[in-house]
Parts: sequence; structure tokens; C-alpha cells
Amino acid sequence: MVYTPNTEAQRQEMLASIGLTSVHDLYQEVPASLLDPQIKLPPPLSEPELVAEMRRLSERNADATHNAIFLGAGSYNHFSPSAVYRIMSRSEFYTAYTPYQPELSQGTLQQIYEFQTLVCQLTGMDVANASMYDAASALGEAAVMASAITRRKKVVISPKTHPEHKAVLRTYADGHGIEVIERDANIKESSELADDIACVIVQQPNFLGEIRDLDGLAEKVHAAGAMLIIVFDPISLGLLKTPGELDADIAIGEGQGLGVPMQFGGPYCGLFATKEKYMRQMPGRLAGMTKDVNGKRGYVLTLQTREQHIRREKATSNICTNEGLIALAATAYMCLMGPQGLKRVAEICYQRSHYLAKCIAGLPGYKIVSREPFFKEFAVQTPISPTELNRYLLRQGVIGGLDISRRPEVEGEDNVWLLCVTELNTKEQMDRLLSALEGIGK
Amino acid sequence: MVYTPNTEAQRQEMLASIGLTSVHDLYQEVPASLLDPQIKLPPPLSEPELVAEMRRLSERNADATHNAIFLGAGSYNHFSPSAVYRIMSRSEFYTAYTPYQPELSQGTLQQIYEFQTLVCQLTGMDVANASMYDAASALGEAAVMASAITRRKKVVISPKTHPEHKAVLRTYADGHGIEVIERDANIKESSELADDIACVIVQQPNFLGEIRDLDGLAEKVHAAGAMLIIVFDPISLGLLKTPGELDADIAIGEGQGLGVPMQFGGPYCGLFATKEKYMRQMPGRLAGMTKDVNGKRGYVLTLQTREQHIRREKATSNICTNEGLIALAATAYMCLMGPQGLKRVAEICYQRSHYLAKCIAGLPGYKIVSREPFFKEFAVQTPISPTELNRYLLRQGVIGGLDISRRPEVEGEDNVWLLCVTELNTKEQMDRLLSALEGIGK
Amino acid sequence: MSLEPLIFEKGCPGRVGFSLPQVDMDEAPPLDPKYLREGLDWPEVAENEVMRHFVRLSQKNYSIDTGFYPLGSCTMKYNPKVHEDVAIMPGWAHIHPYQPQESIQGALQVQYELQEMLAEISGMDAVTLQPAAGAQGEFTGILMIRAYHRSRGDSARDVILVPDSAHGTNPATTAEAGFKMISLKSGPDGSVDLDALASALSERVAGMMLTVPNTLGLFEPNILKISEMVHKAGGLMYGDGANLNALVGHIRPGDLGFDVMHINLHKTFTTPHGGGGPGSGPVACRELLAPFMPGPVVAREGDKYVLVEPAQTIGRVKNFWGNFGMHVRAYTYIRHLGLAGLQRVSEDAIINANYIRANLQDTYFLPYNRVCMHEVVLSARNIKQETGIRTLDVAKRLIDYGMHPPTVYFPLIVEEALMIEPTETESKETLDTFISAMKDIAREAHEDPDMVHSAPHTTELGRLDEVSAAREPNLRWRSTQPREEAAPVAEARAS
Amino acid sequence: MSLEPLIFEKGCPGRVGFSLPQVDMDEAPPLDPKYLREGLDWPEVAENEVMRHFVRLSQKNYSIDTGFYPLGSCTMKYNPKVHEDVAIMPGWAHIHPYQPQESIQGALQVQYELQEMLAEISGMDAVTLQPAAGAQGEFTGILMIRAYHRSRGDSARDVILVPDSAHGTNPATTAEAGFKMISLKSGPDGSVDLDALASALSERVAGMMLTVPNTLGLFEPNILKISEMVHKAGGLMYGDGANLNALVGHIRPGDLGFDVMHINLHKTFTTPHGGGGPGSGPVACRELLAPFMPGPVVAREGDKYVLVEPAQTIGRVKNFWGNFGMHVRAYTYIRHLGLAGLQRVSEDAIINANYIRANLQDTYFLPYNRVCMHEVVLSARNIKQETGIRTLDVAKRLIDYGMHPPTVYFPLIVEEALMIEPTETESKETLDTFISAMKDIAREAHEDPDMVHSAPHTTELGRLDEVSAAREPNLRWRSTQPREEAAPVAEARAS
Ligand SMILES: Cc1ncc(COP(=O)(O)O)c(C=O)c1O
Ligand SMILES: Cc1ncc(COP(=O)(O)O)c(C=O)c1O
Repeated sequence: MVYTPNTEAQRQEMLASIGLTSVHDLYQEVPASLLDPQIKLPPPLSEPELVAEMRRLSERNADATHNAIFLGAGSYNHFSPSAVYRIMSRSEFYTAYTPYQPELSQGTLQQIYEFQTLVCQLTGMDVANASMYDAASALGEAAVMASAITRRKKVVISPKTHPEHKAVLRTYADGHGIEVIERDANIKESSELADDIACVIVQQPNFLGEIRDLDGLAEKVHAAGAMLIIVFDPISLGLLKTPGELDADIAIGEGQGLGVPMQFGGPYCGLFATKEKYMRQMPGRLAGMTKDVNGKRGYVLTLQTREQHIRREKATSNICTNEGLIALAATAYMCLMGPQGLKRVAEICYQRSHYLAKCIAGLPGYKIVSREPFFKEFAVQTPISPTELNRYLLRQGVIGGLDISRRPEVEGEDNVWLLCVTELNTKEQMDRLLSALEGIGK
Repeated sequence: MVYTPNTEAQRQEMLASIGLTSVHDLYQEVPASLLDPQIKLPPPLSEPELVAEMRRLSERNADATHNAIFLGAGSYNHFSPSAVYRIMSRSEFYTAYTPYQPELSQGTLQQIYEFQTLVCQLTGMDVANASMYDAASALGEAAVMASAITRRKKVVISPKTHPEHKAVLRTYADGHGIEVIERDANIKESSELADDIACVIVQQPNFLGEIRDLDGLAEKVHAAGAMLIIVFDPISLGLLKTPGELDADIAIGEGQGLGVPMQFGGPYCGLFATKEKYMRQMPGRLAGMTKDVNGKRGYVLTLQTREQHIRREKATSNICTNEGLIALAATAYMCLMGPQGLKRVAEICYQRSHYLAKCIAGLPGYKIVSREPFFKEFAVQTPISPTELNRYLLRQGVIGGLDISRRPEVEGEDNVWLLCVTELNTKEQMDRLLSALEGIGK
Repeated sequence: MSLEPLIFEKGCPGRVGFSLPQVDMDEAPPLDPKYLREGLDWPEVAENEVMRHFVRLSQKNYSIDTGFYPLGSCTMKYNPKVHEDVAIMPGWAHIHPYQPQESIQGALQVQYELQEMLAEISGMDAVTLQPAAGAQGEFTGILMIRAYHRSRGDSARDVILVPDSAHGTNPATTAEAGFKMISLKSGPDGSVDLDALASALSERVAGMMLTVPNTLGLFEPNILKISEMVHKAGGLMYGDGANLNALVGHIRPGDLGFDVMHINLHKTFTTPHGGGGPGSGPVACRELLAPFMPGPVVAREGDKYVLVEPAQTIGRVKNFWGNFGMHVRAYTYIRHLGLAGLQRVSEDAIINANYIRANLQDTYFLPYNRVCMHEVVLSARNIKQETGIRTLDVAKRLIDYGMHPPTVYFPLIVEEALMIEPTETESKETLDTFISAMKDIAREAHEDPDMVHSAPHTTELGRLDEVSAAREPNLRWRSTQPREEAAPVAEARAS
Repeated sequence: MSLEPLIFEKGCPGRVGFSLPQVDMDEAPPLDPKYLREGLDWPEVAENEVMRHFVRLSQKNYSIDTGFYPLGSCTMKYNPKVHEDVAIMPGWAHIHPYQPQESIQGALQVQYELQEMLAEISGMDAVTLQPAAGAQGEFTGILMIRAYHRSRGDSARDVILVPDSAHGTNPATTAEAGFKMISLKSGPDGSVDLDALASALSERVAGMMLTVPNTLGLFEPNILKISEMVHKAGGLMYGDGANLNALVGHIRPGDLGFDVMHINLHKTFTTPHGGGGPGSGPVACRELLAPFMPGPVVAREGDKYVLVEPAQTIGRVKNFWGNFGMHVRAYTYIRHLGLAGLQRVSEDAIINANYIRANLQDTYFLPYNRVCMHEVVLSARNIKQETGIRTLDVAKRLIDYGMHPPTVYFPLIVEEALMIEPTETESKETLDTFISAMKDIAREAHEDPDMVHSAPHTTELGRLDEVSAAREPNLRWRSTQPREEAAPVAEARAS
């Protein structure tokens, strides 16, 4: 028993000290009928057997280090410097709990404070929290927050938002009896918005990778008494106007792109930032700077009266465990990249995706569906089913794009393929993809 | 420039502070003809490109996590618990220098002290040093030490010692004008040893994996005024009599088996232990326990007057950098295994190798050459050239044994194959090997 | 150790810490400036500086890998290192959730088998791995209960019962899911008061949230009766599985009458807490609730694994398929230990907690004198009465003894609570050290209360001013803020 | 931070920290007891305890990843994290040196190309990667020189010349290789004294070992003349390449007249020092010495890489093919930086050293007032004269400022030497902090010498008693030794 240190002799000694004679006595309050039912689990493996087995299983998956991947849609194969993992795998970070005892947690607390600041700088917002589960649930919480602030029970969301974001939003809204309305964010007049709308939600770039002109949107939304929520891709903010510059009230992002591996969809990290005036309505944990008894700078968790462990059923959210370690990875990534690095990544994504789009557009039967300008993703009309394409590509070591045929986000169009290009997609990979596509044509 | 932090502006500022105007001025003492010759190096790669390139190259190798390996002969595919790497990859350990400032190096110093103790416990010797480069060079240094102590210039080594150990011994001996004589350690009378022999060297188990009866050997060697040096496999000491119990004067081992990956032959770690009375003649670094000014327990490097940085040409050895981090890995491994774990590993090796030997012996044309008892390696007479066998096996995902045909260690015999079985060789792997061998027969 | 400046106080304009390809294939028209942001004021630091910064910060943390961490309700057990090695295998770390299913059969197999194993362990019929943490599992489970009632046209049920000993996420969840909460006062033995329960039950009750063992670390002896009463009233039983470490392998929540529960993989199944997350909160349920689970879940068709959507799903609570990285670790753990190993886990967790109880109950007030399960709740009430020293002081003083304090002031129903969960991965020697420290502190409270009241004395920082932190929140750095006087050098200098 | 007990003071008989298969396939006859050992008294500890022990120990170390480490002659530069990720790829970490060559082409390619790259960088013709560290490289090179002379029947050459400023490994190597050493007194400017050299040269001289830049951090302006003189006398030039960081990319030792040299991959090419190793000390040489290299080396045949044995090899100095793990890291580094990057390395290393020189030479005595290369040697001689405070005190006091001291009392020819090598990976801000600390200490030496003399004041332990450590060496734990009173708890308690 490698993780239970006490020997049989010690267990006996301890039982004696407790005043019991056998392990069975520990269960004296448990009705006997409930004890020790049959539980079927696989037999135990020793560590070397375990590692071999897990490696074998893992290699049944086609991974992005051995295949060229052109899938995006909310999970991105961005580059993560080696230093990121080295930092997040520090024992003192990853085996600590939530920093409830500040004297023993200054490392995590200062890092959260830095994370909050970096997210504010990235988004142009005033305050950010220590992370939410992911972008989708953060969006759900943001809508709930907007509803609480405006005391309105309807939210508007642009149809070209990530379908899973919309689905999760609906679940959260449903809990609070909020109605979700899909309509294009292309709002010309504030009067187009009914006066019971709590917020308008747009994703930038949208699900099809398109960058929209959001100038002036906030003004109209605010004029209707509603709040503006922008869902952003943090990498795109190496180039694009920030939610802050667009006067968004809440900014929501998926932090995964910031140095976190795709790992089949999680754990990721919801970025959540807002304006100072809404600070006390925010969900989630917050670290603040303060002083210790001797006047030295230090950090604590603060504004905890918003949270479940203090406020219980009146809390702004029920969130407890968040995505601390992922936020740490993102913190390290943001520091390593700096402003120039993020810009470089964004520019490479922009240029390489356009290069690939141009090449694909040149193939017979293919047509780019996303409107210019797009950022790193674009939808393509394909001559045959994208799912079939993907099946073929997989055999060439290419993980193709997402089949979004007939989805509402493309208004039911058939044969639409959503491709993504990041700084990790090399020219050689694109050539492989292109020549495979040409091969299919023949 | 990711690792040179100073910006161009800072460089200029610093040059000005130095009183120079350009980088070129820094080379004012260097004859101009020597500056900036043409140097051809591959173009730089960015980190993501670099990782991809190194992965690509690495996958041109057939590795032991994707192949069954039956190679041993001084480098062993033993199991290393995950905790070992997590410990050795702690920044504070692997990015520190030799612990010259004890106030800033208590971590490494205490660990060396523990390593020395664990090696003593393992070998039954009195004192051990902080590591040598590897077993072979440690053996070379041991012979030199024996020669210095006995003031004799001949050493005897058993022919069935690892051939590379013998080769390295010869190089070190040559430096000191010591003559190396190969003869069997099967010494019946001390009179068989000339009176100018400094030491007798035996490897246990020997190169063919055979465990020899060494009881009484030390007595005869000592009677001839010589020293006994035993080269051991640390894993075998989970079962076998220790060099200390055999009254060896110096014990030399290859530490690689103690949780260190094979990594194509290095870095490994030479284990070096001796009797208390020879302590001051030892080569290599030593940590000792002492007290600080306030009487608190602490550790320092000690007996440094043996070493090159103090004693220069009179030092016991020229070694400076040793294999500190590998010794740390071994320390962690020994702690994790404990006495029961090491014994278990040794028993599995013993049992599984005998299982395989029995199966191979049952194949037509194969014969076990190593004499019983052997430990984890054994030599096999094969019907066709082992090199050809290996070529065939490789295609079945099996890395076969070492072709030792016609080597002096097997007295020039043809078609001899040295196989090794460790706790990582599963039954499935052996079956794969056996059925491949059967396949060849057909 | 010295104060570490903020990363914003380091670096130099123009410095670079990244190594990236050049911008290439760059023929696309530049983006219209109207889309472009103003400058980004992130720090500009080298990799060396970033590493040092975080290594130094990390050393300011206490963690499981530095010592004993008996935080009640949090199950701070040792996180096996092999899990981390497994989790970074490229076949787990670098796969995309939307890959063609034939290219991710290994991942789906792990998820499928983990669903099955958790169902076995919990005694339930179906499992979804989607929720990101315990609280999201609660949210999921309560929405499933709501959907169940609605599906039967039973939509008047708008109340969830929650004992007053419950964790804060339970009441918060009821609100998040649109329910009214009725709080049930606990009985004198810390258990559910059956009379109080009876009078709270009505046809408005959708269900009850219950933690077993409860947050006092006590088994609910009337659990079968409670389930029966709730069921009879038409309600369903939600199990908060945060304390599964007390039961695993020996007792199945499904057998206790629960209809749905969450499981904190980051507690019982030892996925690391990460300084606040990620967690993973799979929800297990009985057949009657299975159609309402968030989708997709993994099913097996012949020798293939496929993602399927439950028929009457409540929808999604999270993107993709849950915190897969945590699923891999939990799966690895279960495969490592097997049933016997898991049984040993709960046994030793219980022995350890009772050992602390037995050895401290004469020093600290024990509000409920029963055999406890995996944790024990003590109280510094007696010490406070005698010396004025409170639980907070005891906790802070424990830091000076090199240990992390227990959970304090929770559960709310215990005055001056000290909630101690040692977990099974701690040795008797460690517990003995803890026990003797706790006794020392009790003595110190009498002999030198000022010293205890001003603890900790051995940390870099003393107690922090939380009041002004909340009153005038400083939640982010601005370059106009005063820099800290105490640069590392000054700090390290002897006075 | 508190004292950490020895691992031998932890654990419990019968406790297990491993997870291994059972002994199986166990039909072999048990080993005859005469072969078997008595019990093994290793500690019996759980994985949890081992992790905590080493995490806590690690925190007691200073390292590059915690701060500035200007150890002269050691080139403590930042160790890039990507190297570690590359080195653990299974295709490097888990391959056996004796695998069939067709199964290790990737490894052989890396070694071949590293040989080529090091030959380019050093301006030499051939390279062996076998030596395990610098000192073993020296041993190898000197043996090659000896073999060269012997091969020409020139066996009377039994002397190696070594300047008195040389590193200790140089004289030790001459002895290890069976030579007599003649020590050359340095000239007044720290360079080789040509007259001294001339008079030492004879037909007994096999060669000269020279470090460029020398251990004073100074370039040898007469290097071409020196090489010529030695060559003319029939000797060969051995280059100690420990200071290659000053030259890399701009100056090739081969062009300076060296015939053979070693290269410390753990210095210039930033393979981590590991708290004392592993290193790697490839030897590069001119054509005339290539046949004598230890074998095998890697050659290219068409598109295949093969191991070949040099014709007149001196034999092996080490098992297998050298410290391959370090080769992979160094190769990765060179491929990352390219020539321009390496040039920047040496430039910035030199700028940084001169910046320190220029800013401290008014405070500390500068024995040789010349533009230095990658390191500068100062002396506390002036301070000692004025205050009695010695270099050792300055070094210890620097610890209180949060920095690792420079190398002290080396080179031996400088009284009270402080040998400072900042390396190129340190920022100007860090150097400024160091400079100001050094100035502060000089001031403190005058104002409060006792305080400086009793430094460090901020570490867990004060100065250690090295004298009794050497007089009565305690080199290993025995269970009969007294246990340390100061258990962590007691230690952490406030007084
Ligand atoms: C009893 C109990 N319930 C619920 C939770 C919430 O779990 P999570 O933090 O995973 O959201 C916790 C966490 O501490 C808990 O202890
Ligand atoms: C100048 C010089 N020569 C030789 C060496 C020896 O190198 P190694 O420690 O790699 O054996 C060193 C190491 O510090 C050195 O500085």
C-alpha cells in the first residue's frame, strides 16, 4: 500500500488508542445491511504495469504532436513554452488548496493578483476574478449577473456564438428563469432592443472566426438599459480591440489558448472581467493586495461576502473550486509572451489562416464561407461531406476541421467545414492537408 | 533573444558605463585576424519548431517504452517510480552548482550525506563518496587508489568483467603506469598472487550474469598484501551478499539501475565505497555532518584536501564535476524502494530471467551458456548469428540481447547472445520474443 | 525568504521572453486599424525572470508536498506523482475534443470505464463526467431533479431541504437552480432531526440535499429512514459526495437511498487541488434520473465507444466533455488501487480521524461524542472560555509548528469549530506530531495567550489586514501604485 | 523553514513506498543461502514522506532558478526549460546504448551533428563526445598528446607546462596522466610570461595546458606567440575550454593555435549543473590528434550514422558513448540559438562582466586593470587592509542580500580573490542590484565589521564548522548517532 503509510501494527495500535478492537468497530453506526456490498472493479495494477497500460490506451488516440491538426472551435492547439509546465508542476502550487490561510499561501495569492491584473490589461477591463470553470459557464454566470444587476429576465445572444456556449448559457439561464433570445448583434438602433433585455452577448471573433465591427454597439445596448457582454479569444487580443475599448460591461474568455494543452476539452479556465462598478456583483474568487500586521505588502482573498461559503443561498454564484492551476499556467504564459509575443502569435494565426484559406479557395469545389476579415478560423464549403473528408485525412496524419454542416450557426447550409490555423500549423502541414484534398478530388 | 535579457538600449547604456562605444571594443586585446571567422551552423529554430524537430529525431529511435527490450550489459531498463523524476526536476536541485557555499546548499549537502549512507548500507561498506562519473571510471580510480595505497603497480582483473570496464581501467592504469593483468578470480591460494599485485578486481554478477562464490577470496587476496575490489550491480544487492560481507576493500557499482533511465548510455553514476581506513585516499567529493555557529546540525563538503581544487597535482584524482543529480535520483529511488522494494525487484529479475532462460533452452538450437546461478542476465548459444536475430526481432518490436560472439569474455565462442530480463519485461514480452525466435526457426 | 516584487515591477521595455517563429506566409491584407487594439501593458520579462519569479512565489506556499494539511472537508491527501506522468502523455494532453471518434477511442474508453467504475463505487446506475467541480455537480444534480419532476408534470415542487450543517455550496446551488431552500436544524447528536424533517416535508419539496457522512464527520444513522420519508413525500435525495473518502469501497451512497450525487474527483480520487482547482465533479444517479443527465455521455457499442445524448437531457453545464485531465488521473488511481486499495483508503481515513479525536477530546471540546468517520470536528470553545484564545488563534499558532491549520468556523453549527480531516495518506507519526502540537497550543493559550493571539511568528508575513482589503479593494496592479519599499535585497539584510 | 530530519530518522518498520508487481514466474530454485546478504537497513518510508523530504530539502538550496549565481569559472547561466522537455522524450531517455544501429539513427545523428557543430565552434577538425566532464576531457586530451608523441617515438617528453593561474583540475590531470608538471608563474599583467615560458620549454615538454581567456577572465594577447613557441619546442597546446563562453561564435580556439581542448557542455552550452553534475566534456582536436581520440565516435556513411573506432585510439575513458543526455541538451541549445544567438551569448557575457568591473573597481581592488572577457576577478585586499574583513566575509554577507557569492580565493595568484562571472542571462537590473550590494558591504565592512564577519544572518544556518567536520569526519548516518533535538516542530516554534 504505497499511499497509506500506516502498517498493520500501527493500525492496531491506533485502534487500541481509540478504544476499539477492530476496523469493523469503526462502522458501528452504519446499519450492517449497508456494509460491504459487492463492488466490481478491475484488479489493481502495480505502478510499472499501470504506466504501460495508460501509455497503451493513450496511444489509441491520434494526438496533435503526431498529426497535423486543423480543429479549433473553442479548443486550440496553441504553443505553450516549456517553462509553463515547469511552473505549474511545482509541488507547492499544484498540491496546495485554495489559499484560505494567507500566511501559508502568499505564492498562490500573489499569482492570482497578477493573473487578475494581466487579464485586466489584456481585456482593457477594470477588474477580473481568479477564474471560472470555462468560458461557457462563465458566460452563464455573466448572464445571471447581468440579470441580477438590471433586474431583467431576458438575454440576447448572437446566433454565431459557439453552440456549446449557447447551450450552457441556456442551462444557467434556465436555473434562474431567464429567457435566452438569439438574434444578430448587428443592432442599428437601441430601440431594436426591448426594454426588458438584461444583456446582449456577442462573441468576437464569432464561431466562424469572423471579426465583426463592434464600434458603437455598447452605446446602443446601454441606451436600452442593457449590458454588453463580449466573449473573446484571448489570443486574438494580441491584435484586436479589447472588450474594454468596446465599452463592454463584462468580458468573458476561454483561457485555454494561453498555454494550456487541449487535453480533450478540459480543464480549461474561464476568464471573467468587468467594470469596477460591478465588482461586488461578480461571481468567483478575488485576491486583493493588503498589508500584514507589520505593514508589509501581502495578499488575501477578499470580498468573500459575495461567495457561497459566507453568503450561502444569497451568494453571487455557487462556485467554490475554480480553475486555479490553469489560471497559473495562463499567468506564466502571459508573462512569457509579453505584449510582443502575444501580438506575434496573433499575427501568425491571422497570416497563416489566410494563407491556407487562399490555397483552399483555389481548389475546385471549395469556397470560403466566413466573411473577411477572419482571425484564425474560417468556414469552408466543401464538395463532399466534411465528416468523410476528415475520415480520409486522418489516414494521412491530418486531423481535419469541424463538420458544422446544417448547424444553425451556418443557417442550415450543408457541407460546411470549420478550419483553424495556429502558429503550430507549419507550411508542411498545410501542404499535407492541401495535397490530400487534391487527392480526394481525383 | 529569449535567454539574453538585455535590450539593445541597455547594452549601449552598459557599454557607455564601461567607457566603450561599441561591442567591438570589447575585443580590443584580441588580434583582429582571430575575430569572427566563418562558422557554419544550422539556422536557428524557434521553440515550437525546435520541439517538433527534436521529437521527430527522437522518434527515429526505437525506444523501450514502445519495444520489448532484452539488452543489459551494464545499462538496464529498470523501473523508476514517477516520484524520482519529480524530485530530480526540482529547480533548486538541478540548477544549483556543487555545494561550495554550505549556507545556501543544505538541501544538496544533506542529500549527499544520505546518498553516502544509503550506499554504505547497500554495500555493507564504511564510507562512500558523492559519486564518480560511472562504474568504469570509478573502477579506474579504484585501481589507482589501490596502487597508491599498496605502492604496487600491477592489478589483476577477472576476464569476465564488463569489457568496457576493462577498457577504461586500462586507460586509467596506463596514465599511472600500472599494468593490468587478466586472470580468473578463482584463486585457491594466496601464493597464486605475485607479491607486486596491488589489487584483485572481480565483477559480481559477472559479465555473463553469473553469481560467483566469493567467500574466502578476500582472505587470500589480503594475505598476498593486495586489496580486493568488487564491482557490483546495486539491484543484485537486494539479494546477494554485499561487498562488505565479502570483506572487499573497495566496492564499485553502476548507479544507473537505481531509477535512472538508460538514455543511450549516460549520464550514469559511479558508486564508490571503501573501508574507513582508506577514507583519506578516496577520490571524489564527500559531505560530512557538522554544526553551525549556533550548534545546529548542518552539512558541509569535507576532507577537501584530497581534491584537485586544494591539492592540485597531489590530489587523489582530478575529478571535479561528478554526477550529483544522478546520485540524487538514486537517493530518491533507494528511499522509495526501501529494503523490501529492492529485494522484490531483485527477486523478480531472478525469477523472470530464469523463466525466460528455461523457455529458450527448450527451443531447438539454443543452449544456455551462463552457469547457474545467474542473476538477471544470461548468455545463450544461438543457432544463427545474434546480430541477425536482433535484426529480425526489431521488426517485431523486440530489441534483442547483445551479440557477444567471439569476445574474450566468452573465450571466442561463436554465436553467443547476452540477454537481460528485468521487472519491466512482462510475460507478454517474453512470449513475443519466444514466438519470434520460433518463427525464425521455421 | 524575502518579499517577491510583482512581475509588473520587473522587466524592461523591449525585453523578450518568448521564442516564436517569425510572421510568415504574410500576404493577407493588414487588418483595418478600426479592429486593432491600443498597446498592451503586460510586463516584458525574460524566461529566466519568469522562472525565478514563480519558483520564489511557489516557495511561499504550503502544500501537501511540504507537509500535513488537515483541512476538513477538503480531503487533502497525497497526490501520486505517477498520475502527473500519465496525464502529460501526448495521447491525453494533446487531443482535441472534436476529433473524429475513431481517433479518440482511448480517451472515450477511459471515460466510459470511469463512468462504470464510479457507478459501481457509488451504487448508482449512470454517471456523467461533465461537471467541472463539486458545486457544478450539485447544480447539475438539482437541475436533473427539477427536470424529473417537470417531466412528470409535477412542477409545483419548488423547495429543496438542506440541513444547517451543509456546506455553503448546497444552499447556493438551490438558489442557482431556482429553488427555495428550507434549512433543517440538526438534532442534538449532529444528525438530521427526523421531526424537523417530517414537518418540512410537503408536496412542494422537490428533494433534499444531504452530505454523508455529514460535515461533522458523522455517519447519518437514520439515513434509510430519511430517504424513505423524503421519497414518500415525492422528493428525491441528492447526495453531496464530498465526503466519499469515508465510504469508498465499503458503503455505497446508492444503497443509502440517494437518487443522485456528485463525486469530487479532486477529493476522494486525489486529483490535485491546484491551489484552488481544477476539480471534477461527476454526477452519478439512479436509472430514473439517467435520461436527464447533461450530455453527451460515453456509451459502448460493440467494441467501439461513442458519445450519446441522454434522451431528456437538461442540456450542457460545461463545454466539451468535462475536465478530462482529471478523469485520466482518477481513472489511473482506481486502476492502481483496485477495490482492496480503495477499502484501505476509507478505513485508514477513518482510523486516522478517530485517533485524533480520541487523543484530543480531553484537550479540546468535542461537540458530538461519537465514533466519527473520515474527519472530526472539535471546538476551541473551552479554551476561549478559559483564556480568550479563539479557534483562529489556535489555527494561526499551528502554523508556527510547521503545519497547515484545519478548516475553521465550519460547520456553522459548531461554535469555534476546528474541522480536522487527516486523510489516509498521513502516518501515525505525523498525527502524533499534530496531536502534541495541539496540546502544546492549548497549554500556551493558558500560559502565554498574547503570544498565541499574535501568531504566526515564524512566517514571512504576520496576520494580514483582511478588513481594509475588503473595504478598499485593491484587486489589480496599476503602474501608478507605489512600489514596495522592501525589495528582496533590503529584506534579506540583517537589521 | 525548519531543520529537516534525515530520511533515516523517518519511517516505520514494514512501511512501503513502492508499487511493484508481485514476484511471479517463480519456478527457479531459490538461491543458495551462501550467496545471500543479511538484512538491508534502508529507511522504510511512504512515497508521501519521500516527496516531502526532498521538496523541503530542495527549498534549502539556492539555485539559478532562485536567483543570481555569479560563480566565477562555473558559468551559471539560465538552463532553458525546453531542454528538459526534449531530454525526457522517450526516444532519447529510453534507448539502450547497445541497440542495433539501425534502431538508433536519431541518437547517432544528434551525436554526429553535435560533433560537427563543436568542431565548427572550436575551429578544430574532430570531436569525441565521450568524456563525462571537463576534468575527464583534460585527462583524455593529455593522454592523446602522450599517445601522439609516443606514436612518433618521442617518448622522452614527460613534462606538461601549466600556468600558476590554472584551475586545479589542470595540475591534477597532468598527474593522472603520468606527467610531471612545471608551473609557470604569470606575468605582471596576469598573462603568460613569455620569458618564463621560454626558459621552461625543452625537449622534455609534451605540451602546455592553457585556459583562454584565463582564469582572471583576461584574454591572452600573446596567444599566437605562445602557441608558436610551444610548437617550435615540439610540444602541443592543450586548451582548457571552461571559458569558451567568452569566445563562442566570435573566436575559435583552433585559430589560437590549440591542438586539442575540452568543452564543458555544462557551462557554455548550459546543460544544468545538477548540484554537482552531470557534466559533459567533449574533446575537440586537430587532424593530427584525431586518430588518438577515445572511441567510438560517430561517422556518417551515406545517409547512415555509424560508430567507428579511431585508428590509434587511447582507448576508452568512460562506458558507452558519453553523457548522451547532456549531448541532447547542448544540441538543442545550438539549434535553438544558431550562430547569431551564440554570438550574442558571448557578447553579453563580456558586457556584463565589464559592467561589473567598471562599477566596482573603485570599491574593490582590481588586480589587473584591463578590459576583461566573460568574468572579472576583484580582490577584497583593500578592504581587508582597512577593516580586517576578508573575501570570505564579503561572500557570506552577500548571502544576506539574497545572492549567491562569487567564487572566492581562486585563482590562487590573486590575494583575497573574488571571481565574478555574471553570464549573459542576467539583466542589467540584476547586475545593478549586485553592484549596489557589493558597495553596501564595503561600507558595512568599515562601519560594522563584526556584523559582516558574522554573516550570514538571514539563513537557516550560520557559518558551519568545517574544521571539526574534517578533523572528525562524520560521513554517514548510523542509527546509534544522537537524533537531532531540533525537530521541525520545535524549530518552528517562536521563542
Ligand atoms: C461538503 C462539500 N460540499 C461541496 C463542496 C464543493 O465542491 P467543489 O469545491 O468541488 O465545488 C465542498 C468543497 O469543499 C465540500 O466540502
Ligand atoms: C577553468 C576550469 N577548468 C576545468 C574545470 C573542470 O571542469 P569539470 O568540473 O567539468 O570537470 C573547471 C570547472 O569548474 C574550470 O572552471
